[in-house]
Amino acid sequence: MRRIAVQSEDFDPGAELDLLQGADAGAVASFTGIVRGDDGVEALTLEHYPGMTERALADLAEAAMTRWPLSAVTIIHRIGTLPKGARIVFVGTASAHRAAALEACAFLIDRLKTDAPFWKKEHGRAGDRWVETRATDAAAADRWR
Amino acid sequence: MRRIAVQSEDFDPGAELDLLQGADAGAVASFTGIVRGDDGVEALTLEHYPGMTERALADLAEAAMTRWPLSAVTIIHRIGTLPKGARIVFVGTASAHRAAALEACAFLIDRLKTDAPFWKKEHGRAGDRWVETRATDAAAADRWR
Amino acid sequence: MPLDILYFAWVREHVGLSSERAELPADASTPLKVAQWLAARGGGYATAFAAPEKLRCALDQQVVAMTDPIGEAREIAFFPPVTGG
Amino acid sequence: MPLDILYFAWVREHVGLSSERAELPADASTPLKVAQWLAARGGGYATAFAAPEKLRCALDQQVVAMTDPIGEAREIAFFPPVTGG
Repeated sequence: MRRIAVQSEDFDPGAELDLLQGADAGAVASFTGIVRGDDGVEALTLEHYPGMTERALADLAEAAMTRWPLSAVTIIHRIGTLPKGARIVFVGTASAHRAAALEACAFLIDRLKTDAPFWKKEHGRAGDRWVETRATDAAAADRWR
Repeated sequence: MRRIAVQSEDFDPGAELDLLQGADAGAVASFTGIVRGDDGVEALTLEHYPGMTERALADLAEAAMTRWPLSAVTIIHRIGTLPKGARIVFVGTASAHRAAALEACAFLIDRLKTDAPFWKKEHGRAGDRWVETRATDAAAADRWR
Repeated sequence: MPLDILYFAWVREHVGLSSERAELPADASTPLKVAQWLAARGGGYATAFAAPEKLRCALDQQVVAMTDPIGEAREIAFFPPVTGG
Repeated sequence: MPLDILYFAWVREHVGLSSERAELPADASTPLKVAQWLAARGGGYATAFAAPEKLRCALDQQVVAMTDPIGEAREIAFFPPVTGG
Protein backbone atom coordinates (compact mmCIF):
# COMPACT_ATOMS: atom_id res chain seq x y z
CA MET A 1 0.00 0.00 0.00
CA ARG A 2 1.18 3.47 -0.90
CA ARG A 3 -1.10 6.18 0.47
CA ILE A 4 -0.18 9.78 -0.40
CA ALA A 5 -2.45 12.72 0.43
CA VAL A 6 -2.07 16.50 0.32
CA GLN A 7 -5.17 18.00 1.86
CA SER A 8 -6.50 20.92 3.87
CA GLU A 9 -8.70 18.70 6.10
CA ASP A 10 -7.41 17.09 9.25
CA PHE A 11 -6.59 13.39 9.27
CA ASP A 12 -7.20 10.66 11.86
CA PRO A 13 -3.89 9.15 13.04
CA GLY A 14 -5.65 6.15 14.61
CA ALA A 15 -7.42 5.32 11.34
CA GLU A 16 -4.10 5.65 9.51
CA LEU A 17 -2.40 3.25 11.94
CA ASP A 18 -5.27 0.78 11.40
CA LEU A 19 -4.76 0.91 7.63
CA LEU A 20 -1.02 0.32 8.05
CA GLN A 21 -1.57 -2.54 10.48
CA GLY A 22 -3.96 -4.15 8.01
CA ALA A 23 -1.13 -4.50 5.51
CA ASP A 24 0.00 -7.83 7.06
CA ALA A 25 2.64 -6.10 9.15
CA GLY A 26 4.49 -7.13 12.27
CA ALA A 27 5.66 -3.58 12.92
CA VAL A 28 4.04 -0.20 12.34
CA ALA A 29 5.92 3.06 12.96
CA SER A 30 4.51 6.56 12.71
CA PHE A 31 5.47 10.19 13.01
CA THR A 32 3.00 13.03 13.48
CA GLY A 33 4.05 16.68 13.24
CA ILE A 34 2.05 19.32 15.11
CA VAL A 35 1.99 23.15 14.98
CA ARG A 36 4.02 24.38 17.93
CA GLY A 37 3.27 27.64 19.73
CA ASP A 38 6.92 28.65 20.19
CA ASP A 39 7.81 32.37 20.20
CA GLY A 40 4.16 33.38 20.21
CA VAL A 41 3.24 31.56 17.00
CA GLU A 42 -0.55 31.28 16.78
CA ALA A 43 -0.87 29.59 13.38
CA LEU A 44 1.00 28.50 10.26
CA THR A 45 0.04 28.72 6.62
CA LEU A 46 1.32 25.88 4.46
CA GLU A 47 1.76 26.63 0.77
CA HIS A 48 2.74 23.97 -1.76
CA TYR A 49 3.39 23.36 -5.44
CA PRO A 50 0.38 21.36 -6.70
CA GLY A 51 1.41 18.47 -8.89
CA MET A 52 5.06 18.57 -7.95
CA THR A 53 4.21 17.93 -4.29
CA GLU A 54 2.34 14.71 -5.00
CA ARG A 55 5.15 13.58 -7.29
CA ALA A 56 7.85 14.37 -4.72
CA LEU A 57 5.95 12.47 -2.00
CA ALA A 58 5.33 9.49 -4.30
CA ASP A 59 9.06 9.47 -5.15
CA LEU A 60 9.91 9.44 -1.42
CA ALA A 61 7.51 6.56 -0.76
CA GLU A 62 9.05 4.67 -3.68
CA ALA A 63 12.58 5.34 -2.41
CA ALA A 64 11.63 4.02 1.04
CA MET A 65 10.01 0.88 -0.40
CA THR A 66 13.10 0.22 -2.49
CA ARG A 67 15.44 0.65 0.45
CA TRP A 68 13.50 -1.24 3.14
CA PRO A 69 11.16 -4.27 3.02
CA LEU A 70 7.93 -2.35 3.66
CA SER A 71 4.39 -3.59 3.15
CA ALA A 72 2.88 -0.10 3.34
CA VAL A 73 3.80 3.59 3.40
CA THR A 74 1.48 6.49 4.22
CA ILE A 75 2.36 10.17 3.81
CA ILE A 76 -0.25 12.84 4.56
CA HIS A 77 0.56 16.54 4.53
CA ARG A 78 -1.91 19.31 5.25
CA ILE A 79 -1.98 22.68 3.49
CA GLY A 80 -3.65 25.99 4.27
CA THR A 81 -3.80 27.78 7.61
CA LEU A 82 -3.42 25.59 10.70
CA PRO A 83 -3.73 26.82 14.29
CA LYS A 84 -1.33 26.01 17.11
CA GLY A 85 -1.80 22.38 18.19
CA ALA A 86 -3.11 21.23 14.79
CA ARG A 87 -1.63 18.20 13.05
CA ILE A 88 0.46 19.11 9.97
CA VAL A 89 1.97 15.89 8.73
CA PHE A 90 1.71 12.13 9.21
CA VAL A 91 4.22 9.55 8.04
CA GLY A 92 3.59 5.86 8.66
CA THR A 93 5.34 2.65 7.67
CA ALA A 94 4.52 -1.04 8.00
CA SER A 95 6.97 -3.91 7.74
CA ALA A 96 7.60 -7.44 8.98
CA HIS A 97 10.69 -5.98 10.64
CA ARG A 98 10.84 -3.44 13.43
CA ALA A 99 14.08 -1.79 12.31
CA ALA A 100 12.81 -1.37 8.75
CA ALA A 101 9.59 0.31 9.90
CA LEU A 102 11.41 2.65 12.31
CA GLU A 103 14.23 3.62 9.96
CA ALA A 104 11.95 4.16 6.97
CA CYS A 105 9.69 6.36 9.08
CA ALA A 106 12.63 8.57 10.10
CA PHE A 107 13.91 8.60 6.50
CA LEU A 108 10.54 9.76 5.16
CA ILE A 109 10.06 12.67 7.53
CA ASP A 110 13.72 13.77 7.28
CA ARG A 111 13.67 13.74 3.48
CA LEU A 112 10.18 15.22 3.22
CA LYS A 113 11.53 18.29 5.01
CA THR A 114 14.15 18.92 2.34
CA ASP A 115 12.65 17.39 -0.81
CA ALA A 116 8.94 18.20 -0.88
CA PRO A 117 7.82 21.65 -2.09
CA PHE A 118 6.02 23.03 0.96
CA TRP A 119 6.59 26.45 2.50
CA LYS A 120 5.53 27.55 5.98
CA LYS A 121 4.54 31.05 7.02
CA GLU A 122 4.18 31.75 10.72
CA HIS A 123 1.49 34.06 12.09
CA GLY A 124 1.90 35.37 15.60
CA ARG A 125 2.88 38.03 18.04
CA ALA A 126 5.78 39.10 15.80
CA GLY A 127 3.59 39.40 12.71
CA ASP A 128 3.89 37.15 9.67
CA ARG A 129 7.17 35.51 8.76
CA TRP A 130 8.26 32.90 6.22
CA VAL A 131 10.06 30.09 8.03
CA GLU A 132 13.66 29.63 6.94
CA THR A 133 15.35 26.30 6.47
CA ARG A 134 17.57 25.01 9.23
CA ALA A 135 20.99 23.48 8.75
CA THR A 136 19.94 20.63 11.07
CA ASP A 137 17.21 19.65 8.61
CA ALA A 138 19.69 19.41 5.75
CA ALA A 139 22.01 17.35 7.95
CA ALA A 140 19.17 15.01 8.97
CA ALA A 141 18.23 14.43 5.33
CA ASP A 142 21.87 13.97 4.29
CA ARG A 143 22.45 11.05 6.62
CA TRP A 144 20.18 8.97 4.34
CA ARG A 145 22.16 9.70 1.17
CA MET B 1 3.42 12.30 31.09
CA ARG B 2 4.64 8.76 31.74
CA ARG B 3 2.04 6.17 30.87
CA ILE B 4 2.98 2.51 31.54
CA ALA B 5 0.50 -0.34 31.20
CA VAL B 6 0.76 -4.14 31.23
CA GLN B 7 -2.64 -5.54 30.38
CA SER B 8 -4.47 -8.40 28.68
CA GLU B 9 -6.98 -6.09 26.97
CA ASP B 10 -6.31 -4.51 23.60
CA PHE B 11 -5.39 -0.82 23.40
CA ASP B 12 -6.42 1.94 20.99
CA PRO B 13 -3.36 3.33 19.16
CA GLY B 14 -5.31 6.40 17.98
CA ALA B 15 -6.35 7.28 21.53
CA GLU B 16 -2.73 6.81 22.64
CA LEU B 17 -1.47 9.17 19.90
CA ASP B 18 -4.08 11.73 21.00
CA LEU B 19 -2.82 11.58 24.60
CA LEU B 20 0.78 12.04 23.43
CA GLN B 21 -0.16 14.92 21.14
CA GLY B 22 -1.95 16.60 24.04
CA ALA B 23 1.36 16.85 25.90
CA ASP B 24 2.25 20.14 24.16
CA ALA B 25 4.35 18.35 21.56
CA GLY B 26 5.56 19.31 18.11
CA ALA B 27 6.44 15.74 17.26
CA VAL B 28 4.87 12.41 18.17
CA ALA B 29 6.46 9.10 17.20
CA SER B 30 5.01 5.65 17.74
CA PHE B 31 5.76 1.99 17.26
CA THR B 32 3.15 -0.78 17.31
CA GLY B 33 4.10 -4.46 17.32
CA ILE B 34 1.66 -7.01 15.92
CA VAL B 35 1.50 -10.85 16.07
CA ARG B 36 2.82 -12.14 12.74
CA GLY B 37 1.63 -15.36 11.16
CA ASP B 38 5.06 -16.47 9.93
CA ASP B 39 5.76 -20.22 9.74
CA GLY B 40 2.18 -21.13 10.51
CA VAL B 41 2.00 -19.27 13.82
CA GLU B 42 -1.65 -18.86 14.82
CA ALA B 43 -1.20 -17.19 18.22
CA LEU B 44 1.30 -16.17 20.88
CA THR B 45 1.11 -16.39 24.64
CA LEU B 46 2.90 -13.61 26.49
CA GLU B 47 4.07 -14.40 30.02
CA HIS B 48 5.63 -11.77 32.28
CA TYR B 49 7.04 -11.19 35.74
CA PRO B 50 4.42 -9.12 37.57
CA GLY B 51 5.96 -6.28 39.52
CA MET B 52 9.35 -6.49 37.85
CA THR B 53 7.79 -5.79 34.44
CA GLU B 54 6.22 -2.52 35.53
CA ARG B 55 9.46 -1.50 37.20
CA ALA B 56 11.55 -2.35 34.12
CA LEU B 57 9.21 -0.38 31.84
CA ALA B 58 9.18 2.60 34.21
CA ASP B 59 13.00 2.48 34.29
CA LEU B 60 13.08 2.51 30.48
CA ALA B 61 10.69 5.48 30.32
CA GLU B 62 12.86 7.30 32.85
CA ALA B 63 16.03 6.52 30.88
CA ALA B 64 14.44 7.89 27.69
CA MET B 65 13.26 11.07 29.43
CA THR B 66 16.74 11.62 30.85
CA ARG B 67 18.42 11.11 27.49
CA TRP B 68 16.04 13.10 25.25
CA PRO B 69 13.87 16.19 25.84
CA LEU B 70 10.51 14.40 25.88
CA SER B 71 7.19 15.75 27.10
CA ALA B 72 5.56 12.30 27.23
CA VAL B 73 6.31 8.59 26.99
CA THR B 74 3.78 5.78 26.67
CA ILE B 75 4.59 2.06 26.90
CA ILE B 76 1.80 -0.51 26.71
CA HIS B 77 2.46 -4.25 26.57
CA ARG B 78 -0.20 -6.92 26.38
CA ILE B 79 -0.02 -10.31 28.13
CA GLY B 80 -1.93 -13.55 27.70
CA THR B 81 -2.82 -15.32 24.47
CA LEU B 82 -3.00 -13.12 21.37
CA PRO B 83 -4.09 -14.32 17.92
CA LYS B 84 -2.28 -13.58 14.66
CA GLY B 85 -2.86 -9.94 13.71
CA ALA B 86 -3.39 -8.75 17.30
CA ARG B 87 -1.46 -5.80 18.70
CA ILE B 88 1.17 -6.78 21.29
CA VAL B 89 3.02 -3.61 22.18
CA PHE B 90 2.80 0.16 21.75
CA VAL B 91 5.58 2.65 22.37
CA GLY B 92 4.96 6.36 21.88
CA THR B 93 6.99 9.50 22.49
CA ALA B 94 6.24 13.22 22.33
CA SER B 95 8.79 16.01 22.06
CA ALA B 96 9.26 19.51 20.72
CA HIS B 97 11.90 17.96 18.45
CA ARG B 98 11.39 15.42 15.69
CA ALA B 99 14.74 13.66 16.14
CA ALA B 100 14.21 13.27 19.89
CA ALA B 101 10.77 11.70 19.43
CA LEU B 102 11.97 9.30 16.71
CA GLU B 103 15.18 8.24 18.44
CA ALA B 104 13.55 7.77 21.82
CA CYS B 105 10.81 5.64 20.23
CA ALA B 106 13.41 3.35 18.62
CA PHE B 107 15.40 3.26 21.89
CA LEU B 108 12.35 2.22 23.91
CA ILE B 109 11.28 -0.67 21.69
CA ASP B 110 14.86 -1.88 21.19
CA ARG B 111 15.60 -1.88 24.90
CA LEU B 112 12.19 -3.24 25.88
CA LYS B 113 13.03 -6.35 23.85
CA THR B 114 16.14 -7.08 25.92
CA ASP B 115 15.36 -5.51 29.31
CA ALA B 116 11.71 -6.20 30.14
CA PRO B 117 10.74 -9.62 31.56
CA PHE B 118 8.32 -10.92 28.94
CA TRP B 119 8.44 -14.34 27.29
CA LYS B 120 6.64 -15.41 24.13
CA LYS B 121 5.36 -18.85 23.31
CA GLU B 122 4.22 -19.52 19.76
CA HIS B 123 1.22 -21.73 18.99
CA GLY B 124 0.86 -23.04 15.46
CA ARG B 125 1.24 -25.72 12.88
CA ALA B 126 4.49 -26.88 14.45
CA GLY B 127 2.97 -27.16 17.94
CA ASP B 128 3.97 -24.91 20.86
CA ARG B 129 7.41 -23.39 21.06
CA TRP B 130 9.10 -20.83 23.33
CA VAL B 131 10.56 -18.06 21.19
CA GLU B 132 14.34 -17.72 21.48
CA THR B 133 16.21 -14.45 21.60
CA ARG B 134 17.84 -13.23 18.44
CA ALA B 135 21.34 -11.81 18.22
CA THR B 136 19.93 -8.90 16.18
CA ASP B 137 17.80 -7.86 19.16
CA ALA B 138 20.84 -7.73 21.44
CA ALA B 139 22.72 -5.72 18.82
CA ALA B 140 19.82 -3.29 18.40
CA ALA B 141 19.66 -2.70 22.15
CA ASP B 142 23.45 -2.37 22.42
CA ARG B 143 23.63 0.55 20.02
CA TRP B 144 21.95 2.70 22.71
CA ARG B 145 24.51 1.89 25.40
CA MET C 1 7.79 28.68 -27.32
CA PRO C 2 6.01 30.23 -24.31
CA LEU C 3 6.90 28.94 -20.87
CA ASP C 4 4.84 28.94 -17.66
CA ILE C 5 6.73 30.68 -14.87
CA LEU C 6 5.56 29.82 -11.34
CA TYR C 7 6.38 31.65 -8.09
CA PHE C 8 5.99 30.34 -4.54
CA ALA C 9 6.19 31.68 -0.98
CA TRP C 10 7.96 35.05 -0.67
CA VAL C 11 8.96 34.99 -4.34
CA ARG C 12 5.23 34.93 -5.19
CA GLU C 13 4.53 37.71 -2.68
CA HIS C 14 7.24 40.01 -4.10
CA VAL C 15 6.30 39.33 -7.72
CA GLY C 16 2.59 39.68 -6.94
CA LEU C 17 1.66 36.72 -9.16
CA SER C 18 1.38 32.96 -8.72
CA SER C 19 2.23 32.34 -12.35
CA GLU C 20 2.51 33.90 -15.75
CA ARG C 21 3.17 32.76 -19.30
CA ALA C 22 6.11 34.36 -21.08
CA GLU C 23 8.37 34.08 -24.10
CA LEU C 24 11.94 33.93 -22.88
CA PRO C 25 14.64 35.91 -24.64
CA ALA C 26 16.88 33.69 -26.76
CA ASP C 27 19.82 33.93 -24.35
CA ALA C 28 17.81 32.89 -21.26
CA SER C 29 19.14 29.34 -21.40
CA THR C 30 19.40 28.58 -17.65
CA PRO C 31 17.23 29.29 -14.59
CA LEU C 32 19.90 31.77 -13.43
CA LYS C 33 19.64 33.73 -16.70
CA VAL C 34 15.83 33.72 -16.45
CA ALA C 35 16.13 35.02 -12.88
CA GLN C 36 18.42 37.83 -14.05
CA TRP C 37 16.05 38.67 -16.91
CA LEU C 38 13.11 38.79 -14.47
CA ALA C 39 15.09 40.92 -11.98
CA ALA C 40 15.73 43.45 -14.74
CA ARG C 41 11.97 44.14 -14.89
CA GLY C 42 12.45 46.09 -11.64
CA GLY C 43 9.86 46.59 -8.87
CA GLY C 44 8.77 43.43 -7.06
CA TYR C 45 10.70 41.32 -9.58
CA ALA C 46 13.93 43.07 -8.68
CA THR C 47 13.26 42.35 -4.98
CA ALA C 48 12.29 38.71 -5.54
CA PHE C 49 15.32 37.97 -7.73
CA ALA C 50 17.90 40.21 -6.04
CA ALA C 51 19.79 37.21 -4.61
CA PRO C 52 19.43 34.17 -6.90
CA GLU C 53 21.59 32.11 -4.54
CA LYS C 54 18.68 32.22 -2.08
CA LEU C 55 16.35 30.68 -4.65
CA ARG C 56 15.64 27.16 -5.82
CA CYS C 57 14.27 26.20 -9.22
CA ALA C 58 12.26 23.34 -10.70
CA LEU C 59 11.90 22.56 -14.40
CA ASP C 60 8.76 20.60 -15.23
CA GLN C 61 8.41 19.88 -11.48
CA GLN C 62 11.90 18.45 -10.99
CA VAL C 63 14.40 20.39 -8.88
CA VAL C 64 17.43 21.51 -10.93
CA ALA C 65 20.53 23.61 -10.39
CA MET C 66 20.31 27.28 -11.34
CA THR C 67 22.90 26.69 -14.05
CA ASP C 68 21.26 23.65 -15.65
CA PRO C 69 19.98 24.01 -19.23
CA ILE C 70 16.28 24.81 -19.60
CA GLY C 71 16.06 22.67 -22.72
CA GLU C 72 12.51 21.73 -23.71
CA ALA C 73 10.94 22.47 -20.31
CA ARG C 74 7.38 23.87 -20.43
CA GLU C 75 7.21 24.98 -16.79
CA ILE C 76 9.78 26.74 -14.61
CA ALA C 77 9.23 27.47 -10.92
CA PHE C 78 11.17 29.71 -8.54
CA PHE C 79 10.90 29.38 -4.77
CA PRO C 80 12.85 29.60 -1.52
CA PRO C 81 14.29 26.44 0.07
CA VAL C 82 11.39 24.27 1.19
CA THR C 83 10.17 24.21 4.80
CA GLY C 84 7.44 21.58 5.01
CA GLY C 85 6.92 18.73 7.44
CA MET D 1 15.67 -16.82 56.19
CA PRO D 2 13.28 -18.30 53.61
CA LEU D 3 13.48 -16.98 50.05
CA ASP D 4 10.81 -16.89 47.37
CA ILE D 5 12.04 -18.68 44.23
CA LEU D 6 10.18 -17.77 41.02
CA TYR D 7 10.26 -19.59 37.69
CA PHE D 8 9.18 -18.26 34.30
CA ALA D 9 8.60 -19.57 30.77
CA TRP D 10 10.16 -23.00 30.10
CA VAL D 11 11.89 -22.97 33.49
CA ARG D 12 8.42 -22.81 35.09
CA GLU D 13 7.14 -25.56 32.79
CA HIS D 14 9.99 -27.92 33.62
CA VAL D 15 9.84 -27.26 37.35
CA GLY D 16 6.05 -27.48 37.34
CA LEU D 17 5.70 -24.52 39.71
CA SER D 18 5.44 -20.75 39.35
CA SER D 19 7.06 -20.16 42.72
CA GLU D 20 7.97 -21.77 45.97
CA ARG D 21 9.40 -20.68 49.30
CA ALA D 22 12.58 -22.37 50.43
CA GLU D 23 15.42 -22.21 52.94
CA LEU D 24 18.66 -22.11 50.99
CA PRO D 25 21.61 -24.18 52.14
CA ALA D 26 24.30 -22.08 53.76
CA ASP D 27 26.69 -22.38 50.81
CA ALA D 28 24.10 -21.24 48.17
CA SER D 29 25.58 -17.76 48.07
CA THR D 30 25.06 -16.97 44.35
CA PRO D 31 22.28 -17.61 41.78
CA LEU D 32 24.58 -20.16 40.10
CA LYS D 33 24.94 -22.10 43.34
CA VAL D 34 21.17 -21.97 43.89
CA ALA D 35 20.68 -23.29 40.34
CA GLN D 36 23.06 -26.18 41.03
CA TRP D 37 21.30 -26.96 44.30
CA LEU D 38 17.92 -26.97 42.52
CA ALA D 39 19.28 -29.14 39.67
CA ALA D 40 20.41 -31.72 42.26
CA ARG D 41 16.74 -32.28 43.17
CA GLY D 42 16.47 -34.19 39.89
CA GLY D 43 13.34 -34.61 37.73
CA GLY D 44 12.02 -31.39 36.16
CA TYR D 45 14.46 -29.34 38.24
CA ALA D 46 17.39 -31.22 36.70
CA THR D 47 15.99 -30.46 33.22
CA ALA D 48 15.28 -26.80 33.96
CA PHE D 49 18.71 -26.16 35.50
CA ALA D 50 20.82 -28.46 33.31
CA ALA D 51 22.45 -25.52 31.51
CA PRO D 52 22.68 -22.50 33.85
CA GLU D 53 24.39 -20.50 31.07
CA LYS D 54 21.01 -20.49 29.26
CA LEU D 55 19.32 -18.88 32.26
CA ARG D 56 18.98 -15.37 33.53
CA CYS D 57 18.37 -14.37 37.14
CA ALA D 58 16.80 -11.46 39.01
CA LEU D 59 17.26 -10.70 42.70
CA ASP D 60 14.42 -8.66 44.17
CA GLN D 61 13.32 -7.89 40.60
CA GLN D 62 16.67 -6.58 39.39
CA VAL D 63 18.62 -8.58 36.79
CA VAL D 64 21.96 -9.79 38.17
CA ALA D 65 24.82 -11.98 36.99
CA MET D 66 24.68 -15.66 37.97
CA THR D 67 27.78 -15.16 40.08
CA ASP D 68 26.63 -12.07 41.98
CA PRO D 69 26.09 -12.44 45.74
CA ILE D 70 22.52 -13.11 46.88
CA GLY D 71 23.02 -11.00 49.99
CA GLU D 72 19.78 -9.96 51.69
CA ALA D 73 17.50 -10.63 48.69
CA ARG D 74 14.02 -11.92 49.54
CA GLU D 75 13.08 -13.00 46.03
CA ILE D 76 15.08 -14.82 43.37
CA ALA D 77 13.75 -15.51 39.87
CA PHE D 78 15.10 -17.80 37.15
CA PHE D 79 14.04 -17.44 33.51
CA PRO D 80 15.29 -17.72 29.92
CA PRO D 81 16.47 -14.60 28.07
CA VAL D 82 13.48 -12.30 27.59
CA THR D 83 11.55 -12.19 24.30
CA GLY D 84 8.91 -9.48 24.67
CA GLY D 85 8.03 -6.62 22.37
